Amino acid sequence: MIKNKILEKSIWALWLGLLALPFMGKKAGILAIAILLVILLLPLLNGLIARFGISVSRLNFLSSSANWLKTNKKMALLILFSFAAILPLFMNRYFVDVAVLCGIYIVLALGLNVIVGLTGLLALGYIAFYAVGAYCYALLWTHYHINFWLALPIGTALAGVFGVLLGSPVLRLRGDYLAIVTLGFGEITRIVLNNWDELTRGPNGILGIARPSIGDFIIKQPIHYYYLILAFVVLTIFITTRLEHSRIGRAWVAIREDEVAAAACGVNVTLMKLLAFATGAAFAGLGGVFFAGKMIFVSPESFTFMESVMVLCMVVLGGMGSIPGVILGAIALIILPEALRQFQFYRLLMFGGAMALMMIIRPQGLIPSQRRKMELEEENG
Amino acid sequence: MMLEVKSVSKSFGGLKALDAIDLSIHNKKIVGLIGPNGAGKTTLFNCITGMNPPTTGRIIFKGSIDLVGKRPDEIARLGMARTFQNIRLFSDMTALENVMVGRHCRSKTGLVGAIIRSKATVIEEMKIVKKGVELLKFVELMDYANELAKNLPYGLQRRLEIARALATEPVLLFLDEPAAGMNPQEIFDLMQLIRMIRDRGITVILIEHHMKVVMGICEMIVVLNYGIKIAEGSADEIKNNPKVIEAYLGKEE
Amino acid sequence: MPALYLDIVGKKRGVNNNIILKLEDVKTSYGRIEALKGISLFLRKREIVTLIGANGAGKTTTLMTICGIVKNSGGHILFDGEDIKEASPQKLVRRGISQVPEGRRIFPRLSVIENLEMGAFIRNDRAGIRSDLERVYSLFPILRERRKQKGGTLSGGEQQMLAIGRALMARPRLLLLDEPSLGLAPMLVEQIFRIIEEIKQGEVTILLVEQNAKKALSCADRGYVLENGLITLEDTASRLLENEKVKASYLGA
Amino acid sequence: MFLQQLINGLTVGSVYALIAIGYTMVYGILEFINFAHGEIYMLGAYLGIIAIGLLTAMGLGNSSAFLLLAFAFIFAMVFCAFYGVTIERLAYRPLRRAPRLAPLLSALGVSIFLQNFVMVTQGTRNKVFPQLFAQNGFDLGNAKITYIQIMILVTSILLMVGLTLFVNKTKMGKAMRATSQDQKMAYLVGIDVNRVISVTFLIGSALGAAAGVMVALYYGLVNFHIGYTAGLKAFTAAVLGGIGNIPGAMLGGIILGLVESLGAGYLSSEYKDAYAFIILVLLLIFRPQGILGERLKERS
Amino acid sequence: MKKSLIILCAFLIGGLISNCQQKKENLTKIGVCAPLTGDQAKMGNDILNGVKLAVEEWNTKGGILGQRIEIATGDDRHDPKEAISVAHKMVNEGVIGVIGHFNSSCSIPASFVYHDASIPQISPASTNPQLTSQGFKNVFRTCGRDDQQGSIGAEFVINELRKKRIAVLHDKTTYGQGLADEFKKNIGKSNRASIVAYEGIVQGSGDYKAVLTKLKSRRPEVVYFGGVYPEGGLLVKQMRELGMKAIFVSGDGVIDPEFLRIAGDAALGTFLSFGPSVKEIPHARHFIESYEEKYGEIGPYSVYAYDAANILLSSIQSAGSTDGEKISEAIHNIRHEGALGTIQFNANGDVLVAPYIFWVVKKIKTEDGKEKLNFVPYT
Repeated sequence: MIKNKILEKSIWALWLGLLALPFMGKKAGILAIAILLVILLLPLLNGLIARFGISVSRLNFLSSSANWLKTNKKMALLILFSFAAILPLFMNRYFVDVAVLCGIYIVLALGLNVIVGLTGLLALGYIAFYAVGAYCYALLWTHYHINFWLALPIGTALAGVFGVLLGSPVLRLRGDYLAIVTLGFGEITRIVLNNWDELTRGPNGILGIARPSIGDFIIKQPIHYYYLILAFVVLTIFITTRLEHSRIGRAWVAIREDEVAAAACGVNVTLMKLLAFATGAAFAGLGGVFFAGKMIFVSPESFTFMESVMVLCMVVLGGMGSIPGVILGAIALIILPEALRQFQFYRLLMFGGAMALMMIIRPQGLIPSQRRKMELEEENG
Repeated sequence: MMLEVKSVSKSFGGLKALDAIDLSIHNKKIVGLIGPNGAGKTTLFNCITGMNPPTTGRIIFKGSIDLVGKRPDEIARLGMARTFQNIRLFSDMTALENVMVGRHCRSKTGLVGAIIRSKATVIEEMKIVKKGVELLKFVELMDYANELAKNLPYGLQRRLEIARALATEPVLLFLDEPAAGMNPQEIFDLMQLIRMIRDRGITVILIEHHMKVVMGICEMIVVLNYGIKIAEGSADEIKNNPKVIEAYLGKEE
Repeated sequence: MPALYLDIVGKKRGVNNNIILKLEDVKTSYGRIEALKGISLFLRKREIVTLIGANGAGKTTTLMTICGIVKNSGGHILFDGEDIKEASPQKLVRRGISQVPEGRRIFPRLSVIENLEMGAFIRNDRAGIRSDLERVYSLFPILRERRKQKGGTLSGGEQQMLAIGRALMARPRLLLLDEPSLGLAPMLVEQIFRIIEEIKQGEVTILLVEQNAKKALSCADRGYVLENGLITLEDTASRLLENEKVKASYLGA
Repeated sequence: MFLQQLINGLTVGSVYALIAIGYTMVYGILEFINFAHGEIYMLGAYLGIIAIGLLTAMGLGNSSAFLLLAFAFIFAMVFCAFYGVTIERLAYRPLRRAPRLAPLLSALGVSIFLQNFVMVTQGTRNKVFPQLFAQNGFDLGNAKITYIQIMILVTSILLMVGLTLFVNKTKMGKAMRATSQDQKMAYLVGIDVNRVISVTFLIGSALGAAAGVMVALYYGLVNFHIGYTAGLKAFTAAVLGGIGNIPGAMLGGIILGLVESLGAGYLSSEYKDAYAFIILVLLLIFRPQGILGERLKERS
Repeated sequence: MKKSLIILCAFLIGGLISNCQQKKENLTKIGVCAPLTGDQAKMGNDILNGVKLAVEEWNTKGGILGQRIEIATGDDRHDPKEAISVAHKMVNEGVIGVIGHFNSSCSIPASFVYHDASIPQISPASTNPQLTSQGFKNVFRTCGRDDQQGSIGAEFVINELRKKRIAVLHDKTTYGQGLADEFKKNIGKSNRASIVAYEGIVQGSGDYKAVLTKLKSRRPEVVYFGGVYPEGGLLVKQMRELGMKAIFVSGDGVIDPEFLRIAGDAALGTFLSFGPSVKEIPHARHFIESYEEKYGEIGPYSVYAYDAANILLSSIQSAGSTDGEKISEAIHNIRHEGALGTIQFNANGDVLVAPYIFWVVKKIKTEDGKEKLNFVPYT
């Protein structure tokens, strides 16, 4: 029995080596041996991890603190927030800059989470709204000298309007078709940005956007941006949480769970979907305006299909519909490639492999969504 | 007169699923809709509740409102609710939340209200929870309020679906095979529940295969076969109607 | 000849060679819903046994459990005296169990002849397939006429014939028929049942699930009445036909 | 000019069609978008070059161009077929019952992985396909059609006819169609669905590889990121024709090629990529099932 | 599952920390930022190799200011936001100067970061005029500017080739379109030639027959292309396949041995603007030999990167300090004899003379008597 398993694993390793042969030449042999070693030693490693895991779980302060976190949610949030607030003081600017990027993507991912995670509409062209926000500020500044703070609501609203415009013709499509059409819209947006030279200056992009400022203080250093984006992240979390636990959020989730039943409960499905699209798009617009203010330069290269895919990955990897999950997903997907930077060439190779592996091990995401339990004592009394 | 169905027909492709159905439903009654599989019962429900509008014919609600062409959510708001043959709960929401979704069309908090959580919103939300709790108690599901709908036992899921439908404050309630898959005790409880719903002033129309249920609680029974109404009347009348017996047991050689 | 051969094999194994299929206290659940609550039944070779009961009683589940699409959570299913609990649907088809599923499920975009060929997927004997094709055509002449047509364009009755023909193409020893009369006009129902009796003349054992109890019982040898996942009655078909309880289980007490 | 654009469009379109078939076949059976399929095409293009390099290294570089090419095709198609099957086995099969988006992401992961695998092992430089045929061709009035174009058209047609015959005439082909129409019933008649899925990936990937070799030959240039755009286009073509529908994918590919060619020729070539998507969006809004497709069942 | 989460987090944080820790060893670090992975990875690696060569030479000579030189690489994947990230990382790792980035769309946003940290930045390849027009004292480039090259191209077409009907193509990138626009502008200034077509193509799409067929119907005598060699090669090849006989003229982005391989004989007679023949510059011969020995074929920007690195290192040497402002000042004052010839910078940080000449593709006899395509200076 055990022999059979080893044989099977050897065959797999050999097979994979054979497949790599045309590309790797003689090195394929080494690969085959490496794969064999890894899959043979994996059970051993698993055992080690399990033992390590047990010893970790024996540290009961961990489990008790987990319990404490569950019961003192507000306190936990406060601690988390203060941690986030003092974090950059101990980090260098590269780290802070990466953190700022994380912040932007958290906003984007939470916005997409409204569309994909809560309402269950698969959108693949989400980055178009981000582009709308970024170009909105870039153009408003270069043409009319409208400052960051004024551009912020305008860009957000404009992206929301775009969401509705895009949403209204396509919302009657379902599932994969909706995904494909939004993908098409996303690509069209990018192509238009790249080609409408008169307005967007095409591939040259728009340079010389003003940095945001408060009074005379110009936001310039990564750490300044960090606190600004932290504020936006908190705002986004606040709004999405409130929405999720409101009548509207319930309607969204109901549509995700069962559109027909939701309609039968009196939910205006089209309206609610449009609202979800608009809300999600608005957050992307917010992120976009910030992005323009941070880069002080926008060009179509920042709004490729791959970006949409990355944001979607954050949502799915983190756990669809789960706000903490999505945040963790965004952080992981920004930090992972950065952490792998030392591997240079291999970093995307590892990233791709890790993504596939992660889905196989944990298809429901890092922190799957959980519904809120209600305290019903007072109503009972 | 609560609801009048006037020569409603529905075809799918070439197949006539409903053929010129006429039906009148009176206030505060329990009406049974029976017939063999594929007789067109659920199709009729779908026509009335706007899920799948009829090909021809009119459906008049409360004597004046024509339902044909209205969206399901509009119809729900007018006061009609339904359950589904193959239970369509929001499975990843808690039982209480399921019922709260039912309150959607009776509340009106908007985007801004939800975000700033104004006083009106808080009050409305409290009312929604209160109503939800009241309905969960009504269907005796209070112990499961925080359970995810998908984790409830089958029979309770059926009851939850009824509670959710009731949350929309209907005057007319459509139940599609509410007793399917239930054990005798559950069926007995269900019959009690349906009577209680009727006593709240709600007219109930149900599709059911459990004849015990239909014969036991329905004040009026309508029989469909091959998309045609073949009989209408009280339980006893139906039981002895040769057309009905033939439809169910088949013709003898 | 095959029958004789089987008899010898059966004797060697020391089982009651006359029984082809035996269910012992089989339980099946979908998630938390227990659809079969422990049913036992048996089929003798070349018998037609019918399983009747109201909607949702668990008839289809029984068939799905036998052919391995749904796994039973308790009890034993013995085919030729061997437990087939772990066998995959493909294996069971190879061993001689074919099903005509509810709703016919013909492949809509394959032509009639291709549908029939798919029925013989597990077989490799070209000559045998060809002769069986002829047999099916002689059984259902209309299929020969329509052999180039796409399955989805056939009428309901023709689809039903195709579904039966397809199942026969696997040369089954046990044929599971699920609601062959469903949704068919009365004349076609007659025809289908005539054909079932014709098939019976061959080597095939048939388990027939029907809602149309009278029709089913009039062509079966024995029958079981299923109610809420339990077998409540079992007798020869002719005696069941006379039994008032059967009517009750359909139309309520 | 119109004739020339027609020829250009048909050539590109037939390549799109070959890749699109892989998307459509997988969607037909598994109902998921195999985003890694574009990379299979890229791998095929590389393998074609590697195959010819191999022959040259063995001193057979001077044999007839057709022989070299035939070897390149077979080499690439066989290996890519294995890649496709292996990817399905390792990255998709474990996710058959997972939430809907999981296999999609897994496919994206595989796609990133493959792209970078090729980059790491083959270097970042473009690979140049040796020129096996002269660049000239026939004059058709004002237009020119090169030998390579003729070869691409003929090969694609042969492959598509071959596939059509396979799907319509063989037992496995019919089983594939049956499985895509009703998977549960396929089980019930004894079809080994897992094997059918493997064969689907095998064939789709082999066709993708053939497209890769042809493109490498046509442009003479290959790099590790050609799979992305080609994949997106081919996928568009598959949807255009009606996803899940094999003749639809062929038609969609040809139409897409023609639209791009004529759009770039008569409108503006900057927006070449946009034409495909504009057509796609319009089509999906007005005829969601695609040109030849039938309405898909709703997934729950 | 929690375990795996913890492990994942630990891994992430660990990786990041190990990534950004500052090494305070006896080292001088210079940064190389370019797309090292992704679809423009080839160009990025050409640049990296050029710098590596220069650094190795310096190190064998004993390093700089008594310290060994080390290269810190930054992969921007030609994504502007990654460029900023990478720039911060460079600042963080304490690099003294940066060679990069490749794309103008990365060089420009990154330049803000380098400017803030007053680290000198020398781009070997970003030709967009905007880069050096921001008033930053620390930004330089060893390559020419689109406007310089474009005007030389226009002059060449009008005065040397004396052609009248001219079609312009570009690849819709900052570089390509910039070049094409400058060319077009300069043609427009003259009344001796006219633009018969002006079109953008999609980079990486491979098939340009559609747009070329359109061009063919306008009967141009010259096709000028703003873009890089893969598209250039495909364009000229497909032009010949369509039976177009127009002369193909393009810029430095197309000068790459791969251009010849892609286009084959179709490349014959193509004119390309580029720096003067490196073979005639003494420093260049040495560069070519050692580069080809170490890294194989020279890419179009390898030499620009090599010179940029040398300029940076010499300036550090002459400034005698690792202070960014002093180094920038030294670069402004430098007169560097490199593989590109003499390089001096103007106040903006652009090269004083952009020594563009035209090259033509010809068949030359190699030592073993075979004929081979190659670039030959046009006289």
